Amino acid sequence: MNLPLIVFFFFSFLAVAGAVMVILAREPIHSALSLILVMTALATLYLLLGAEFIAAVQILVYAGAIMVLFVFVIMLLNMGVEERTDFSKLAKFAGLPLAFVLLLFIAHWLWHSPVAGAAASGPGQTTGFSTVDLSRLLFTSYLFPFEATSILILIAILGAMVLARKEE
Amino acid sequence: MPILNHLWIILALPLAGSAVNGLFGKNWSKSAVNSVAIGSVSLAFLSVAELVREFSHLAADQIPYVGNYFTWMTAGTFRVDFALQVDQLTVVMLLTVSFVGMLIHIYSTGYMAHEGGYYRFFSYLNLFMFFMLTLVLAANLIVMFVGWEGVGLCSYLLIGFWFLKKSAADAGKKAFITTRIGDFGFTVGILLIFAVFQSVDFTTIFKSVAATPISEGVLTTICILLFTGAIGKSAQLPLYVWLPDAMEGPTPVSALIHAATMVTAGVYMVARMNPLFSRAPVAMLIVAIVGAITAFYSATIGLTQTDIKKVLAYSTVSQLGYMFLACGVGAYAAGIFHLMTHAFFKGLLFLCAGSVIHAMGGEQDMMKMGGLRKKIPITYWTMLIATLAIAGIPGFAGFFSKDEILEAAQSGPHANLVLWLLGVVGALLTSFYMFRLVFLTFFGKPRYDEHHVHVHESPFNMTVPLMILAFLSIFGGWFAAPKLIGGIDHFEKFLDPVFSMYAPATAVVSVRVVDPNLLPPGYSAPTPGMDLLHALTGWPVIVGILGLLVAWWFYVKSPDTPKRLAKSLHGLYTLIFHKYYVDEIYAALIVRPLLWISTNVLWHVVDERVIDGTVNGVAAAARESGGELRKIQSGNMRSYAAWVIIGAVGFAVLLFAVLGMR
Amino acid sequence: MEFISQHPILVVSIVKIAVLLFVVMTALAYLTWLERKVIAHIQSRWGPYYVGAHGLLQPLADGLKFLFKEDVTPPVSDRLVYTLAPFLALSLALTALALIPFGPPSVTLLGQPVFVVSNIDIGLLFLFAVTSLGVYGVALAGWSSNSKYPLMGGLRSSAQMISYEVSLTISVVGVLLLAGTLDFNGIIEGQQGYFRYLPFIPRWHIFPQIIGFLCYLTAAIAETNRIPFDLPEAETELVAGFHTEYSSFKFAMFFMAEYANMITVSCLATILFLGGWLSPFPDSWKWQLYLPGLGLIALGLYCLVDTITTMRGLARLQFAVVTLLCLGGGALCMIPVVAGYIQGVFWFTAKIVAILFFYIWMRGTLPRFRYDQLMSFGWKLLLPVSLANLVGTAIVVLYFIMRGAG
Amino acid sequence: MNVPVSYYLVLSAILFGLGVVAFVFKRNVITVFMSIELMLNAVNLAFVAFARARNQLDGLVFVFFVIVVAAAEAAVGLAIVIMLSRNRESLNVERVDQLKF
Repeated sequence: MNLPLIVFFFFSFLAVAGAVMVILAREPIHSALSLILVMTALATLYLLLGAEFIAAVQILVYAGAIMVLFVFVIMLLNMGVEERTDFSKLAKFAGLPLAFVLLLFIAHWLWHSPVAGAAASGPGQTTGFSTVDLSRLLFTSYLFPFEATSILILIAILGAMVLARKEE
Repeated sequence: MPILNHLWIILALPLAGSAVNGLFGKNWSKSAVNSVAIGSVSLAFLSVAELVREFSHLAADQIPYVGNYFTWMTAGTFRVDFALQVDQLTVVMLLTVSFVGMLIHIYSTGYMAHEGGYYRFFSYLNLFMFFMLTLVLAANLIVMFVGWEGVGLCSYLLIGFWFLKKSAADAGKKAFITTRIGDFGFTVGILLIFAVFQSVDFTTIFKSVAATPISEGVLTTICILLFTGAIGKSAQLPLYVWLPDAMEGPTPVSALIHAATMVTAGVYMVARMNPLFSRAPVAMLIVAIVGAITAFYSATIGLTQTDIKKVLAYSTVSQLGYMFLACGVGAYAAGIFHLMTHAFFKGLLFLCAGSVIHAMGGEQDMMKMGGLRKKIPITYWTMLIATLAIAGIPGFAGFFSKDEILEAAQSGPHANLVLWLLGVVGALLTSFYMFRLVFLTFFGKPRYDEHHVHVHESPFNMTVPLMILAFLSIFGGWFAAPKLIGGIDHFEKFLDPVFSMYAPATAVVSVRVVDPNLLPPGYSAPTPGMDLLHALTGWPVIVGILGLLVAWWFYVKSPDTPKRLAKSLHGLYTLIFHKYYVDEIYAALIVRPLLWISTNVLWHVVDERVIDGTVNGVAAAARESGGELRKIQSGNMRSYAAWVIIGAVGFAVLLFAVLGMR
Repeated sequence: MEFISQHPILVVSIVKIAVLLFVVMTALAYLTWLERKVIAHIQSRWGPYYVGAHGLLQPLADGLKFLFKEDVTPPVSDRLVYTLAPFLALSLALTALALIPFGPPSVTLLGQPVFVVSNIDIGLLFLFAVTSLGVYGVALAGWSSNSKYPLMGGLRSSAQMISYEVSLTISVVGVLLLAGTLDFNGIIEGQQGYFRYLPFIPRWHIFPQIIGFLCYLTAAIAETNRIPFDLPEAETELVAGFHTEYSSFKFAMFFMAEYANMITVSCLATILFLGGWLSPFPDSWKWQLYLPGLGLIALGLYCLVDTITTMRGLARLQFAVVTLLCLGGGALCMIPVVAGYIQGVFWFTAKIVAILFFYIWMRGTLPRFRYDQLMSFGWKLLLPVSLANLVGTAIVVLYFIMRGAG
Repeated sequence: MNVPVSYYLVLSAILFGLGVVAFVFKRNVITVFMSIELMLNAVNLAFVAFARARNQLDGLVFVFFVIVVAAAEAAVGLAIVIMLSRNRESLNVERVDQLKF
């Protein structure tokens, strides 16, 4: 009986199912909810991988902020179900096979990646990453990207305000 | 020494005048334009005078005095400064140009009084003065070349002043293009000079050529190339054809540019480059030959012309020929001397002709004139003086200069009897057609309709310059007078440093230097008494008087003689009358083939097919492919996404298959 | 069986969850009772009185009523989401509580701490993560009802929650700077002891972080959609806001979720600012061990008097039971060992109750904000203040670190 | 007894592929946005998995950055979406095709 494996498969199933739902759902809200499902599932997988901080951030920022924004906007506009137009023949016919081919390539490479064999999670695995080290890394070697990102955020806020403001 | 330290002032004045008139003169009153134009030129003349005063105080070793203002351009070893220089030659030229120029400006105010584009005319005229003075003052070939081309431009602008008249516009173009041919040679010459001497600076060139001997072949080539430029500019064979047509321009322009100043630039240049020429005997010979032949040839054409200005034009050509003859036989001083006197009397002649035309209300055909003697006395007398001067009648300016030239051709170091003979015959013809002109114009019965044409003497501001120039035409040559009675030719004496400073040891610079230490070895000064007699009874005088008499016989005594003569020598007459069909020959040999090639090859094939074809083809290709490719930009984001994926897959395939990432 | 022995954590966790659920549910129920009572007394009424003595059985009655009422689902609604929303709301609210340590970790069972369901070293972050999901309940409920008032309510609440979550988080960061950890136990133990120069004041973060505390409290009220920030369910404007269309037990779930959230934020406030399960008194005061017992006994005595004097009939019987419970519990708590165990929980509960009382008090006192006021207050006052507090704290902390280092 | 990294990697690949498909096949602007987020998530998973495999924290840092940037992107993007729906009464990306030849 292998608990981590069970957990992994359960949540990866959830994630994939959610992703599929994102595609199939016609109601944007449903897509959003499915995506939230995917994200939470991934968060759990992160926990399984021992990345607690990332898991928390994943939920907090992604599910808790970004997706809330999405849901909020969907509700605000409330444009109803999406219409299934097919003006782009290219996308209609070539899209799926191409995506599949791409998926094959990526999967192939990832599967044969040198570290793929390593054990990721489970009893044989060292305990999770320490948040302290992570933050130390973030504020030393990655200080500049960090600051840059914060500036990016600031600009994004301003941009969003300017864009969404109703001009009188 | 205000002016000497600021030579640029002399240039700045006419340029400023030209700019002011050209930019603002359009709506100004004539008097305002006059005051600007004449003011600037007269100030220029005054500063030149001041310059001469200052120059006279310079020590011998300070000459030439060079004023270097700024480095114009540098490329590697090629370095050109905007530098001006003053030496005796420059002084002479400056005085002549600025003074005659000033007079002609004044004259123009009267002559052009009723013309349109008044301000334009004076703007051009001032501009011309600027460039001419630049040419004269230049201290290196490049600056000289600027002036050289500048005067060419102004000549073009002024010949085509009445550009609405097709013939005028064509004449302008013809002048410009023809001189361009010569200028090409000049340019090549300059480049060759730089290649040889690593400098375009006069002093440097001369010093080096004097210090280190250069192979004569190179020097000859250089000199011939330079002389090509001179041929173009000074209307020598075979490039003289533009000058007669240039008479389309207003008469003052003909006087200033095509008699007094610009056309003499070639002579000036040759004289300026004398250290080179003196070391290239072949080139010298060529110069002399071309000069002599031109002198004779164009004189013959002058015989039959009936247009008063055309006659003067051909006589100008022939007189320029004399100057080159002088230079060719090494008598630069004589050449310059003749240049100056010629500036006086030929300028005067043109102005008088202008006055006549003015009086006749625009009529230029001598056959429709006659008997104007009483009606316009001032013009008549001044013109008579000028004619006497050009005919070389003793006592007048022309006598001294022409006499010196022929003297040099006869007995100078490079003496050549054939050339001398040509010169003498030319002199005969000259005096003949000049008096022919005078007699046809002022004597005999009026051949025009007196009821329509109201002949009237020109206004004050036109006659005064005439008189001044007449005065100069008489006394302008008397510098040389003392020589006749065994004294010194002051003019030569004055110019001597320029021509002797870098002269080769063997060459004899001037013909009659009495200064013993300037005498070449094996050359003894003749005795004074002989000189006077010899000069007065010399061939030039004789032929001059002979020409006068013949002309008198033909056109006053028995006016029908010429016609009979023309009948009897019909072939020759027509040939000469049509100027030896030179224009036609040129047209047949050069112009038409050129046109044909330009039209059928360069235009219809090279330009239309090749160049336009290429350009249009490229454009068309771009448009077509764009027209096809733009369909990709459907504006539909989904297809964009699909394209992105296609790209990604393509890249993946590249990595996998080609770069072997497995 | 051997699987369970291999994984004791599962067993203990399940047990703990069960207990927690029971306790919290009861607490929720009686919190409503408490609220109604308090409000009533503030408005000089009696409040629930007839169902059971002092209306003590009122919550039970309400629960039954909710259970047995017809569950109406609007036909035009999006069924899935409509059903999902209340479950989401309640489950998230309860999940949050799983992270709260109600007592010291020293008390263990099978090597697992008793008073906390799951103890993560970045518990606070997870708590926020979970609470941040709370908004979905409301928003989805509002949307799925497919009716305009709920939609408005949902929009408002999601906007409001997003806005105030920022201030909430930032106001807490000051404490984190002081504590230097995200682990609840760590934070609480960091508040042990007294200030050096004011030996009678415990080193709770509320004192250095008073501004942060106030910001937190305000933001928390807004997060829980309580008066004066209860715009999403402003009955005067939106009938009942996002749960207008809900009825019976789904409605009850929202109801419980709201109170559960109140409890959660109170717990958080307690942990972060009020020293969690720490007692305000020095450990040297042994007698404080008996405070819980004494309190209960006192309560029992009051009830006894009340029973004898005022109660009649069935109520008297019920109240007698209550009395006995209180006295018995008090007696139990007087046993030193038990008292030792109870200690932390007692203080924790006491503090929570205090904060909850404050909540109710607020509701009884304050009027409702206007929507634009709400927003401008959140963004233009609360956020800057909490930011300033954060920066100031950071500077001070840095200064101390420097001095410590130098 | 434990999960190999390759499982996670393949899972992330699958999620990414699904994200791509969603990106092509969703018509609603907002859902297209979501599909981008989905792809980002997949990549994040790969990052974390690799970080786990190499026991290096840098992967996590990158995930952190990705999330932050995603937040910024969502803010701006959704603002744009709002503008879009204001100006044209449709969120269908195939109906927003004015920007073409």
